[in-house]
Amino acid sequence: MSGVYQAEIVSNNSIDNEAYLLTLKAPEIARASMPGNFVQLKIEMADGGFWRRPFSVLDTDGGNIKILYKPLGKGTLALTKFPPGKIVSVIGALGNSFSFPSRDSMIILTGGGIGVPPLYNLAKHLIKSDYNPRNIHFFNGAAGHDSIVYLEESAELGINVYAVTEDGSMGIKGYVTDGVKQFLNGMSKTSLSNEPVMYACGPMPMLRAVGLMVSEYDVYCEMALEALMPCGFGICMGCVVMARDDKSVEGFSYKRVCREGPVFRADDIIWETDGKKWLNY
Amino acid sequence: MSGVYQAEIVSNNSIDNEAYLLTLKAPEIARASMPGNFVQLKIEMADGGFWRRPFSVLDTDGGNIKILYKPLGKGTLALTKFPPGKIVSVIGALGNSFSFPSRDSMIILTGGGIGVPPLYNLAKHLIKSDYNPRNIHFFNGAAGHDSIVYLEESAELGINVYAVTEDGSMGIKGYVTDGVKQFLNGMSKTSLSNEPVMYACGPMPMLRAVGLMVSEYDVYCEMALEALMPCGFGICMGCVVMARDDKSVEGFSYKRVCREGPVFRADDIIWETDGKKWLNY
Amino acid sequence: MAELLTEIAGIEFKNPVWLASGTCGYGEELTDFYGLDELGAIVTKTISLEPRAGHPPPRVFETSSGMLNAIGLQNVGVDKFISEKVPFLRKHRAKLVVNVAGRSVDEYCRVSETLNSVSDDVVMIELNMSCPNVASGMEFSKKPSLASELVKSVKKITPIPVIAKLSPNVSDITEIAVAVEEGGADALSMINTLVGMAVDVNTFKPRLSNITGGLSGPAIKPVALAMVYRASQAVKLPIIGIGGIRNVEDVIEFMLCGASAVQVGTANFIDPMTPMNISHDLDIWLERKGFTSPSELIGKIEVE
Amino acid sequence: MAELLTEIAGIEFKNPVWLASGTCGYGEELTDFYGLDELGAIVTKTISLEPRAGHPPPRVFETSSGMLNAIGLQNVGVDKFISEKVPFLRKHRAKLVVNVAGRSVDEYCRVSETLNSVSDDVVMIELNMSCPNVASGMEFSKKPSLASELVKSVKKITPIPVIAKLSPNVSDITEIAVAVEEGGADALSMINTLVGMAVDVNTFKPRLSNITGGLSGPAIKPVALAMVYRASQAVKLPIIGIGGIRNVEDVIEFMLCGASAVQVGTANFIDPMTPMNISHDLDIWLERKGFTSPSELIGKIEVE
Ligand SMILES: Cc1cc2nc3c(=O)[nH]c(=O)nc-3n(C[C@H](O)[C@H](O)[C@H](O)COP(=O)(O)OP(=O)(O)OC[C@H]3O[C@@H](n4cnc5c(N)ncnc54)[C@H](O)[C@@H]3O)c2cc1C
Ligand SMILES: Cc1cc2nc3c(=O)[nH]c(=O)nc-3n(C[C@H](O)[C@H](O)[C@H](O)COP(=O)(O)OP(=O)(O)OC[C@H]3O[C@@H](n4cnc5c(N)ncnc54)[C@H](O)[C@@H]3O)c2cc1C
Ligand SMILES: Cc1cc2nc3c(=O)[nH]c(=O)nc-3n(C[C@H](O)[C@H](O)[C@H](O)COP(=O)(O)O)c2cc1C
Ligand SMILES: Cc1cc2nc3c(=O)[nH]c(=O)nc-3n(C[C@H](O)[C@H](O)[C@H](O)COP(=O)(O)O)c2cc1C
Ligand code: FES
Ligand code: FES
Repeated sequence: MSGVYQAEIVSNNSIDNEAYLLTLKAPEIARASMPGNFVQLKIEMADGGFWRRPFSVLDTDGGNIKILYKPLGKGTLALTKFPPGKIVSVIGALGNSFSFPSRDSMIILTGGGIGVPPLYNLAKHLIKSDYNPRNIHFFNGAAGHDSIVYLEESAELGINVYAVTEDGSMGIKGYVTDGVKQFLNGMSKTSLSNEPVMYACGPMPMLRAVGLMVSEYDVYCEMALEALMPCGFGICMGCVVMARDDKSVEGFSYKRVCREGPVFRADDIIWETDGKKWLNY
Repeated sequence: MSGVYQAEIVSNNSIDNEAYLLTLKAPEIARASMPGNFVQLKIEMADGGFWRRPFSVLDTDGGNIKILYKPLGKGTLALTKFPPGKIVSVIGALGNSFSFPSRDSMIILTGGGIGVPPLYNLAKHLIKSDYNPRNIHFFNGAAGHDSIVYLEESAELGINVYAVTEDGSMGIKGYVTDGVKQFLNGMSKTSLSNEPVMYACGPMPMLRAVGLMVSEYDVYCEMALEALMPCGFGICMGCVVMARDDKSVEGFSYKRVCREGPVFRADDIIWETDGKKWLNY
Repeated sequence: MAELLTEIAGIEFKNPVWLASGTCGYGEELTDFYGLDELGAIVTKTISLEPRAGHPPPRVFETSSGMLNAIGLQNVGVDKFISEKVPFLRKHRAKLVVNVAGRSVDEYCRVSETLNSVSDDVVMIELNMSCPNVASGMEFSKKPSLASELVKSVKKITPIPVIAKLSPNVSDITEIAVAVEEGGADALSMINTLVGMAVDVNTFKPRLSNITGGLSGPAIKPVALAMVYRASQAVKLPIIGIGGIRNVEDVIEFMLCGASAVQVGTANFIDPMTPMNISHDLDIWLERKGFTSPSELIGKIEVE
Repeated sequence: MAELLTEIAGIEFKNPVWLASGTCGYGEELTDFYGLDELGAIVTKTISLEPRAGHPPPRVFETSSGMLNAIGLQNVGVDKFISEKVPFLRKHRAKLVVNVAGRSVDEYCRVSETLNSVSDDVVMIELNMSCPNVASGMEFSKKPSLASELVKSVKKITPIPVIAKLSPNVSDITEIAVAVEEGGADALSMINTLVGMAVDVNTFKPRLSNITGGLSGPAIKPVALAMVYRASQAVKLPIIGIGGIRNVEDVIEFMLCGASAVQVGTANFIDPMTPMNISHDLDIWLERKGFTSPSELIGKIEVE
């Protein structure tokens, strides 16, 4: 159950690669939050911006929640100026969360850009639940070396971390899905007893590519989607995606990313109908 | 001639009594500005506020201009958070300015609330032009002791300074016009060679009272008016006051506070017509 | 303490602060934040005869102090609403107003008639008149004769009092207000959203899959106030003011312009506690100003 | 460098960025900031037959991302405009569009006719159709037949090309657009302000002496875009887009929706350099995207 809380900013610092780490004192949310959950932050901003802004929970630490964000537009830019001690209104924990895989799975985390936080959170939770870090493979994709986030911190969890950059300035060159495909191809050659399970988060065009990939490779996959979110807790019907729905006459229904999601099974998402993409991608 | 300038904030500090002193590096404006002039500051603010906010020039200091302001609403409150080094867009110098009185006048400055800055500026200019500080009488009115601004700084100019507070917590008790009336009454009793000349600035209800007073006492008076100012440089026709105008058929015309003003002769302002006040006072 | 009890068309509401249609679902999600019985009333998302999937995404876009939406009346349909949603709302003692739409007068009537089976639960029906009429192409709330006919027909078929919810996209709001009054409406609510659009300058595509959508939020408050004011001069019906309401001052403005109650819409998205905060602040505001009931403010704007 | 030259109704403008009526006076004050010949065009404050004092203050109020104004068409009257303002504008080589209003068709015609004496200076006349018609009470831009008649009459009396400036406060903008096209207008401009109001909750008085006023600024941009888009589907006339424009992206949005040029209004108040910045940025934007002229964007929104 989520609520509206007044949270004090504990710290708000620029870390590597243009990303900021925000720590908020929000014990109720910290207690309730699971990997995949997000919060809605109220940010006073200029230019008539007034919606809250959604951010995944990166981590919890006692009564604090941590958020990793990139300043992109008016809200996130204004947020970078918020000093410690300031009180912000935050709604959370929101949305559903990733399901945990069976113990012996080969766990593949596929994150693009600012989609890394919920996957980091998942990895940390899995390890806390005694999953073997060596079975966790985190593909962290970005445009280039300078825009990759939280790579070292992920490596510190003892998991396998792979950088994938579009310009090849770090790690594997290509889209993050290229990196994962190489890995999956390698896997199928060696006979591994571990069944691969994938978790993905990132911009929608990337998730779409992941969706095509997992159906090709027949890999179980859950993905945390992005959407514009006027509310974040299910009352506006604005953030929907087209999802398979056997119970509906049409065979699909529009599901709320904020409520039925943000985590969906990849094979539940319908990316196009009649050859037309239903999103601006 | 005014222009749009990018000015660096030199300092922005809370001084006495909830007022802030803002110093901006704006050499062109500093050079051009005369007492009564004002500037239009661009302040990024929440809640869809987007007009610039007008502030009188309090003082100039080399290439800097100083502004004394009270945080009242969304713009001025946001301004208090602006750190030194920040660049703000400022338009100025705007408006007309006070005319200088004849050398031997008894100069009465009547300021209410945040109407003090242009009068301080005038006093300073007069002294610089070798007017006798002893002939300058500055009545500084406010609700109470805690809301009076720039009293000591004014006294440091060597002029006569009188605090007038509505609650009597400092100086004369009453409205600022009560203080001035006492003074004028005293003057008429002693036979002074000096002709009184008045300059006033403050909220419109106070200026209206000043207007009635000077017509009663037959004292020449110039006043710097307030108005909501969408532009500040004469293109919107939004900031007008009703002013006597012999050239117009109706005997009046609407004059722009930002352009024909902010300084008007008190006897040019029409405060009511057909018994109806033309403003919400 | 001031008394917030508000009467509209003979029905008593705990306070004059309601939730606007389409901005509170069927109330379920909001029970995370407060008890539905604390509201003046909750107006459901528009209910149609058949379930509707709604428009494909993107459905929403943020604009300067406003937002565009083209949800496309996604809803469960009146039957499922009655079987699945009403019991929940009943259990939570929500004061229930059902917003209804149809593609024809007949469809509006059939939805309203179906609601008769739960007339103990439904205190009022609100007709969403911004739906395009299949036959004429025009919205029901754009042509006075259509508007009047619609209200008349629904009034004939149901004993539940009827609110006509007007669209602001008209040349003369008073004409429509008078028409629905003549049609027998028990109250007016206004305004629905203004037609608007936005374009992505990178992709050249509209920001909404439906191309145009409805503009709501603080941006439209001045328009809503003017329409409430004008309508209140033209009709005797109680008016429920809607548009950009975020705080108690906004509510006072609407009441001074002639509204008897208000609905909070887009503001719920930013802070679901808005209606609770407003009722609380309204109490304090009235008390401080020496009023004993919000009804003392209705239409009390001083013009001269 | 892209070529910003823009043609409307056979007339060439240096660029598609104009100043909107009532937001630039008669150009005098703006010469503090830039040369008037750098603009696409300047549209004067509305000129009437006789001088008008305008409404008493308060005339303006800031709203969420918008503002209300009720200036009341304060202007010097057409004779004084010609004798006192035109020489200045001529000297500064301003591309001059004169916005005209009257209380009757006859008054509009008489102002327009008077302007014939300076037809070398006036490249276009813009009819402010939001003025209430004395006889019918309704605005000229609310009733198609009135709108059409007005344009027809003015066209008969003057060789200067005519722009019809439409009001957004109508049920169907396409109806009016078609009517003025049939009336012989050379171009459309839209939108004028939306009717709005605000109330001071402390004094209970309206924020404007005129009670209601016109809403402008970023708040109304979505409404303006939708109207331009719809009108552009209905008529062949070039459209000049107006409403909340602040930057080059806003201009691109209007052009994609069908505008051939734009007018900057309220944004001039916040930053008088806005039109200069926009022309500069437009050049860069077009260049970067591989366009050679803004005309390549007109109506190029991708809707499927
Ligand atoms: C469930 C969820 C979790 C998220 N978690 C994180 C996170 O952990 N860290 C992080 O940095 N960001 C995260 N985001 C994205 C973040 O919400 C946006 O970056 C933010 O809202 C942009 O606001 P703005 O005012 O800075 O940008 P705006 O000025 O509003 O827009 C700038 C750009 O950002 C894009 N954008 C705006 N809103 C969103 C959105 N909701 N989703 C995606 N793109 C958007 C716009 O299309 C535009 O191109 C998450 C989004 C969702 C839906
Ligand atoms: C020529 C001129 C010179 C000024 N000089 C100074 C100065 O030196 N120092 C100073 O502190 N203030 C000065 N003001 C007043 C200052 O402009 C306002 O206090 C400021 O605009 C308020 O903005 P806000 O966003 O904080 O308030 P808002 O949130 O916009 O409104 C808060 C309150 O302030 C009042 N207010 C808003 N704008 C004005 C205005 N333009 N004039 C008067 N009251 C207003 C409103 O009625 C409201 O009650 C001057 C005003 C003018 C016109
Ligand atoms: C996302 C969204 C969905 C809406 N859905 C409906 C609806 O189904 N039926 C209806 O009558 N009004 C609907 N509205 C309009 C609102 O009820 C309200 O009239 C309008 O938003 C103006 O109020 P606001 O500015 O407070 O949001 C919707 C508004 C929004 C923002
Ligand atoms: C203060 C003010 C005065 C205006 N005066 C006129 C006018 O005299 N004639 C006219 O046709 N439009 C007038 N307008 C409307 C503008 O020309 C423009 O159509 C409208 O403001 C929308 O554009 P914007 O949002 O860019 O301001 C005025 C607008 C404002 C804000
Ligand atoms: S963001 Fe409102 S329903 Fe999901
Ligand atoms: S503020 Fe615009 S004319 Fe004075």
